[in-house]
Amino acid sequence: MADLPKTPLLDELESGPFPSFVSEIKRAAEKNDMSKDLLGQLEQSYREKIGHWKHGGIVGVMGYGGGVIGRYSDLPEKWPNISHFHTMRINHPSGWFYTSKSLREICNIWEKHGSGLTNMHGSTGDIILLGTTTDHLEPVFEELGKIDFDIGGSGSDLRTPSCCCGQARCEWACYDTMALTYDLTMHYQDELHRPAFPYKFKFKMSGCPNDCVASIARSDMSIIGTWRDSIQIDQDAVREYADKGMDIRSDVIGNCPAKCMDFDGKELHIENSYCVRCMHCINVMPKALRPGKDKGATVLLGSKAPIVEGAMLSSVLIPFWKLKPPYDDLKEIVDNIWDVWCEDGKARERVGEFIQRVGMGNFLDAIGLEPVAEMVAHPRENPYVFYEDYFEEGDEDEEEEG
Amino acid sequence: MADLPKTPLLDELESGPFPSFVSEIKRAAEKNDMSKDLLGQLEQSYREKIGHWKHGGIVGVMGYGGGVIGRYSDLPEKWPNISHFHTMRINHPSGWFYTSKSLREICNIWEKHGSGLTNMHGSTGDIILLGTTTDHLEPVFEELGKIDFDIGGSGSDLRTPSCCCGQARCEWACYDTMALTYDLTMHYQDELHRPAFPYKFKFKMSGCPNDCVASIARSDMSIIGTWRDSIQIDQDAVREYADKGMDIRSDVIGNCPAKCMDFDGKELHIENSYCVRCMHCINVMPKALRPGKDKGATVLLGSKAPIVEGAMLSSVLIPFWKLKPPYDDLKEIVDNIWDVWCEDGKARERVGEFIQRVGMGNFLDAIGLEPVAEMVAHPRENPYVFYEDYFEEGDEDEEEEG
Amino acid sequence: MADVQERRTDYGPPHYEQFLPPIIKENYGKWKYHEILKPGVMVHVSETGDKLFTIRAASPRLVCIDKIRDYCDLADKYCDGYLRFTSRHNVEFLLTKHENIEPLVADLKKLGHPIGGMGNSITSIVHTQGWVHCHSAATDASGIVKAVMDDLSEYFENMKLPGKLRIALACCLNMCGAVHCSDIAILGIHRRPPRTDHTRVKAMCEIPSVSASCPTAAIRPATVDGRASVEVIEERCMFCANCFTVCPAMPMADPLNDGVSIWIGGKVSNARSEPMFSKLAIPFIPNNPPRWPEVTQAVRALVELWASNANKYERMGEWINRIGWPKFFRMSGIEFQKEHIDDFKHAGLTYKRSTHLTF
Amino acid sequence: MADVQERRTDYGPPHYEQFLPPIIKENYGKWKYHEILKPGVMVHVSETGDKLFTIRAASPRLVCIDKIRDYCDLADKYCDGYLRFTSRHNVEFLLTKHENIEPLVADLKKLGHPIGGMGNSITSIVHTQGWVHCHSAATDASGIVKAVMDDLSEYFENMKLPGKLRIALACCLNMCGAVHCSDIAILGIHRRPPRTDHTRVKAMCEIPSVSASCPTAAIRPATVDGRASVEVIEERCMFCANCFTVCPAMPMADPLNDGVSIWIGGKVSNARSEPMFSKLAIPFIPNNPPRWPEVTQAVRALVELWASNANKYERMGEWINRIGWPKFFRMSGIEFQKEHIDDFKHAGLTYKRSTHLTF
Ligand code: SRM
Ligand code: SRM
Ligand code: SRM
Ligand code: SRM
Ligand code: SF4
Ligand code: SF4
Ligand code: SF4
Ligand code: SF4
Ligand code: SF4
Ligand code: SF4
Ligand code: SF4
Ligand code: SF4
Repeated sequence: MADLPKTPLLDELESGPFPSFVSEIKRAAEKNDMSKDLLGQLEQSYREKIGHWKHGGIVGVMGYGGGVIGRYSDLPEKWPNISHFHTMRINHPSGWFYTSKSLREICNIWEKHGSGLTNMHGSTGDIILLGTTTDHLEPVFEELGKIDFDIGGSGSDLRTPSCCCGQARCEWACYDTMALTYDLTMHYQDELHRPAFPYKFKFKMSGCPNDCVASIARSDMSIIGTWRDSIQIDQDAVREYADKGMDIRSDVIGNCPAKCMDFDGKELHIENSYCVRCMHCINVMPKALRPGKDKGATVLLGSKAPIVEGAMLSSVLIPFWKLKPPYDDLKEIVDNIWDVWCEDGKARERVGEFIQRVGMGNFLDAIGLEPVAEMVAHPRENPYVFYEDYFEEGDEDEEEEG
Repeated sequence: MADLPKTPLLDELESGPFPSFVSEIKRAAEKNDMSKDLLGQLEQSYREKIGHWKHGGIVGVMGYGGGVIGRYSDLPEKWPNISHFHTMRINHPSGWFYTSKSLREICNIWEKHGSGLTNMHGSTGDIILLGTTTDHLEPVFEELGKIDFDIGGSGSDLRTPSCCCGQARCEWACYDTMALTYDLTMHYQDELHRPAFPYKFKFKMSGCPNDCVASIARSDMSIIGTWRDSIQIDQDAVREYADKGMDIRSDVIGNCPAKCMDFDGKELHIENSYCVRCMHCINVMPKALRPGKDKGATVLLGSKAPIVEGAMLSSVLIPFWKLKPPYDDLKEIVDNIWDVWCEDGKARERVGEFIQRVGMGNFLDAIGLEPVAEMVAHPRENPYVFYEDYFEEGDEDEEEEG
Repeated sequence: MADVQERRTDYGPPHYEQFLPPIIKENYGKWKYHEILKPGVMVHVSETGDKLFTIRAASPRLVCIDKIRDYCDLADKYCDGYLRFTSRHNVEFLLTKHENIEPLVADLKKLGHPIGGMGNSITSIVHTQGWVHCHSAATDASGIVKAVMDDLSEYFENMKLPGKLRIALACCLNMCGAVHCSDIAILGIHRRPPRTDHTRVKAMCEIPSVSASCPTAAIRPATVDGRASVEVIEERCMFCANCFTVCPAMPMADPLNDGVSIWIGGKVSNARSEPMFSKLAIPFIPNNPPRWPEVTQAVRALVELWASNANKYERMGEWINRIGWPKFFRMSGIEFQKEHIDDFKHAGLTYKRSTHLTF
Repeated sequence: MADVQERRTDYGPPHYEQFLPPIIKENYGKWKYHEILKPGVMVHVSETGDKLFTIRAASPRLVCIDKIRDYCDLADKYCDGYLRFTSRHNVEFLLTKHENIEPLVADLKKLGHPIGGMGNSITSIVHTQGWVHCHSAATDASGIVKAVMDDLSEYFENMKLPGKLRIALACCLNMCGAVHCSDIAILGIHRRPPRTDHTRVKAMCEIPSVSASCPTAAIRPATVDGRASVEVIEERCMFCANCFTVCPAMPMADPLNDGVSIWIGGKVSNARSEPMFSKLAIPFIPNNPPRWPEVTQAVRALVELWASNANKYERMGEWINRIGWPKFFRMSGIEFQKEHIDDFKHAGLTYKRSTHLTF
């Protein structure tokens, strides 16, 4: 292999305490020409302050409609080894747990067929295999199949669902995020692999309101654990925190958004019917407080990045469900939502935008769900109500019509 | 005069502890046929559950374009004395202060020329003389002129400005609301009497953030007193409140939205640079706390009822002005606003709707005011910024263009 | 034209100074503090030591001239002829002599005017014209106001509530008054689309402006029975009456379908929390004159619920913000319905975009 | 077709269970509490008494396969081969033996991977592709991230901050990641309207969809030099690049005008306050590779300002909400400009509609 290109600008990013992506690319470039040209083109981008990638074309794996992002250099003569430089999105295992064995197998495949560069992981959650050519796509897929790794989503399909580590490594998980993630992923394989929606759709599961996968901000359906009964209190442990110098009044109670706590120096009292399950008190006293025992999840809908109607956070659809396998209640509602959205959604309209356009009330009618007060931050402020029925003269029995 | 009509339904509204408008109408009806027919028609409305007024025509006083609301019964044969039943809006004196002498003079005029019924006052603030016929409008105006009362607004003009009693009877007034109200009313007589705006425009002045004329909710320009320096504290009086049983921590400090107060049992401390001038602490300890000494007002723009774009509260335009006579700074900005709004506002577009349509930034450019952070609750959340300038290639000196 | 020029116009209202009692002129801007001595009676104390007593009496607002003359008589008797009205249409008597307070209170009670509305009380209802004078009304104003205040008069006359509670009423969506920012708002509403009088549209209205007036584009030009007129797509109507405002031939009022809705949790003052809009609590109560018992009941239930649950100083909306709307609906027993969910322009911003929920 | 049917597809990811270390399988759902032992090292204690130690190491996310193999070696050496990645792309080693902690920490440091990102710290920056792989990028991702984290690494390695601080970066308005809800967000932006390549529009793009793609209606069909193409009304462009997404012949990238903007005060968790969007702090900083010194400086200044003024547990946005944005602008010295004022769809709701102001 030829020498690495000169990269005076990128080299400056090899110093400093944080691990350097430049060092990673160089290390790959030592044995891979794609990575070497990537290094060269990137240096050029740094010099010119502009990217050098062309708009992607559609490439993929047979039988799949997504999961590969086609990418082409706009300087193919100069950097021939990255004239094609496609990304493969590989569906990660729930919770991003691995064995060294499985990771090594992936590495071996990518050593053979790709640039040797990856993202561990993409921000949707996939294993990102960065940079290969069209002719390698099928072989990679074939070899991945042998170690049971399948392709993730792209385009207007379901994207790889992801979740926090949940009950595997967290005491606060109010439902089994990993099991649900795996179950939904398996159940919706077709939707994941064959784009048939108006636009992308993402699931993210967090075990509690701390929301460690940012599901409320970046998934069309956000499933966030919570509880219905009372926070479990170990009063001895509370006193221990106090004894060790925690200012329970100001640090704990003073930050309770529901203002529903009290501490008399001995006992911590929580008026649970006012508690909004924010997690703060539990977060700061993990040895003393725990979520209740009647656990489940809140299902929310609609978050997304700003393009084009403005960013959205997900909003409450189901205030509380127990969420037990086989999750039929959840799947039924998901199917209903997809049916309605596929029927009436516009192209490139995310489900959150769709709901805003048709109105939450109408959307609920369409998916067959009753409105509940938990769905809104507050009732309407404007008087423009579409009352649906009115009386006609002659309705002597005062039956409603419309 | 004939007997009063039978009003079994309305009669039920004469019992009970609160003063009865029915008794008022009856008392007027004893000597006035208009009021008698009004009583009859109103009873009919109560029976039929529907009003009996027609859409108003344009009637008025010579040389004035507003101030009279034309009103006609839709049952003129049945209630001939209210076939015409127009309302005259009379501009009240600032702060609604009167002498018995002046009120009696008004009553005498209305006894001669109208129904004998009034609203003291209308919700914009006018003296409402309820019900007369077209031929009486001029005589009323002539007689009112003799006692120096002039007509208020209606239609697309300036409406009668109104204010809280301010420095006349309130210790918290941070500027002279009554003087400003009078001054603006006199200065803008033409705008008040001759509709030339895209829609109505209202001024309301409150002496402090308690906003006792609801100006932030119902005036196109809301002028609300405030102060810039520190709240004046009388620590002895604070202790007196505490001694008398006030729980200063929970009642005062616990309700401070800025969380900027502290009480060690002896001294009350306020971190004034965080205080948002909400008035709460002053409201509950009027003997101990007072607004600061560097007083003035915040000027806000744009509140209105919901028709058609949804209700609005006024928003900050000038965070703080001293507001001293002759108020030239204020008048200059008012003139600029009206110029821009009259030029580019649509018909029936209130100034608040206009600002939202053209954008606050552009509006500020047009009226020649610099943007300041106090104008917004928070900066934008979406990335859709209209950056105005960009560099062109060849701008070797990197001058901005656009 | 000569006439017009000679005519005296634009002289404005009389200067307020001539209506101020001497004690106010002397202490203008010098007031130091005030104290509510008892319901409806307060004293303002000046830096000079002067004291001004104010007595506030309820007024029906719709008053006949003889009632105004009664007020004048009392003002003459006790206040050197000085009196004022408040921004909520109560009448206030301004006294300098402490010993005049009780006799004046007694005389006012004799006249049938309760004393109160100060401090943590319910003061008079800001309201509008209704069937007494407005062509737009979906309900009466004065009648409901009288019925509700009769029912709540104890709260006018005492100061036992957690904070101030402001009620307002408007007889149609134009919302004359501050209905949109009241602790409790009673709002007249239509629920039937306009019934077009096709024989009159052409003559009375400009068809293009009528179509343009409809915010939901429910109205389009149409020929009906050979006449140029408009047609209304009824499912699109949200009863704003904007069409009626520009076209009298499209009346909205309808005895079978008009009524009131109830809105809560608004406020105007900046005290503690920022001003807030009122939100829909009860979508519809039919008109039931003369005393609208369902309305008075609903209002009382809301007042009692708030009064017995709110913290000290907590206005209705502040209380609900603390406990959350779902809990409010559970506590009040009001059924949450589709109508409560906003579907206007900024609707998406009212959806619950967090997991802060109570159970 | 026969081929396709036989082909194995849609088998999904491997089941997670096979990747869970035995201690997790045994204590799944039984964890009782956790404790952060020191920066980057925590223990989870089970109801059974079992203890699981986690060591979190920084990762550049863009890693080559040999680096992954290094991780595997360490996992084999200390963790029976078990490891995981976090939702913010750090790598976590799962240990059962307390005595393995220090050697593993030492090995990781040797490898150049700082330990930390737990508790009240700054963890790794969620970021995107940038010039490394995306055609849309207005800036690079990995380069700024490296420069900023180099500068802030002390905060990764200790826990001295008032609360967690989450930084995210996206290289264009598509905002892959959670830039819109971060304490500090670095967002690549274009500031020059698309420059249409009229020779290619017709061939590469559907002209009607291009016009329709523009949210501000800045694009209309036009014939340019005899070719069917589109024209852009530049004053109407707000640089969303939606046109470029549907039409490659309308590139937005421009070395002279691309750069980053900085947004602050967002959060995702429901802890204490509800989730919030990030808001614009600094409208524009030009691209200055390789180390974007103006950006690292600006970010550090924001971190320090927050760290030295916020209350305990107060996230960036919570702190600013308490003190108010005007005070934040005064304290930070950032100049408030027209760009800060929202002018998109719900702009009116961001105006300050109260008198709650500081001076
Ligand atoms: C690879 C990845 C960024 C990364 O470096 O991690 C990515 C990369 C791209 N995203 Fe993304 N998005 C990625 C996660 C996200 C996320 C975060 C998430 O999923 O949690 C978001 C915000 C959440 C959301 O879905 O709204 C996101 C919002 C977008 C959008 C805006 C969508 C919207 O409705 O607002 C676009 C634009 C589009 O779809 O046309 C977009 C488009 C793109 C495209 C396909 C560019 C394009 O217009 O064709 C990028 C391909 C880059 C490349 O060359 O590989 N990407 N994108 C992430 C996917 C990796 C993975 O599969 O794990
Ligand atoms: C007389 C009047 C002003 C006028 O020029 O007419 C007035 C006078 C006073 N107001 Fe007011 N307010 C008056 C209407 C208002 C309004 C407007 C309205 O209701 O439409 C408001 C805003 C209401 C709202 O937020 O919806 C108002 C919000 C306040 C507040 C803030 C209360 C709160 O906690 O939100 C105070 C402070 C207090 O009472 O502690 C206040 C305090 C006061 C004080 C104590 C001021 C003073 O030192 O003199 C006066 C007597 C208080 C009382 O009645 O309890 N005044 N006050 C108005 C009497 C109306 C009536 O007849 O009942
Ligand atoms: C008389 C009065 C109600 C009352 O009983 O006190 C009133 C009565 C009418 N208002 Fe009003 N408004 C009255 C104060 C208000 C207020 C309150 C205020 O000024 O503080 C508002 C809300 C604040 C605002 O300006 O937005 C108000 C918002 C409206 C609107 C909605 C305007 C909007 O932009 O949303 C209309 C509809 C219109 O202008 O076409 C309206 C229209 C009307 C009309 C002229 C009906 C019409 O469509 O022609 C009413 C005539 C009734 C009649 O028969 O006399 N009235 N109107 C008030 C004026 C008395 C006075 O001069 O003192
Ligand atoms: C490992 C990880 C989940 C995963 O499955 O990958 C995780 C793990 C834990 N989180 Fe988290 N959080 C993780 C991402 C998040 C995210 C998502 C994000 O940043 O994109 C959030 C939302 C951030 C936001 O609001 O913007 C998040 C908000 C929290 C919070 C709430 C903090 C707050 O005050 O707002 C807690 C509670 C706490 O730390 O007191 C928490 C607490 C925890 C605990 C203590 C839970 C437990 O008992 O095990 C874990 C270790 C805490 C720590 O790192 O300080 N975790 N946590 C993620 C580690 C990311 C990393 O490498 O740094
Ligand atoms: S979201 Fe909750 S359950 Fe999941 S890892 Fe975070 S703190 Fe634990
Ligand atoms: S979880 Fe949050 S709302 Fe509930 S008691 Fe704890 S701090 Fe308060
Ligand atoms: S607004 Fe302020 S100054 Fe005016 S009367 Fe009310 S409390 Fe007094
Ligand atoms: S005026 Fe309001 S914000 Fe200021 S110190 Fe008093 S209670 Fe706090
Ligand atoms: S609220 Fe409506 S009906 Fe009532 S007075 Fe105003 S415009 Fe007329
Ligand atoms: S009432 Fe309003 S929504 Fe209904 S038709 Fe008329 S203008 Fe349109
Ligand atoms: S943020 Fe924009 S430029 Fe960066 S990866 Fe996503 S789509 Fe590409
Ligand atoms: S960048 Fe956005 S606003 Fe500008 S022309 Fe393209 S689509 Fe329109």
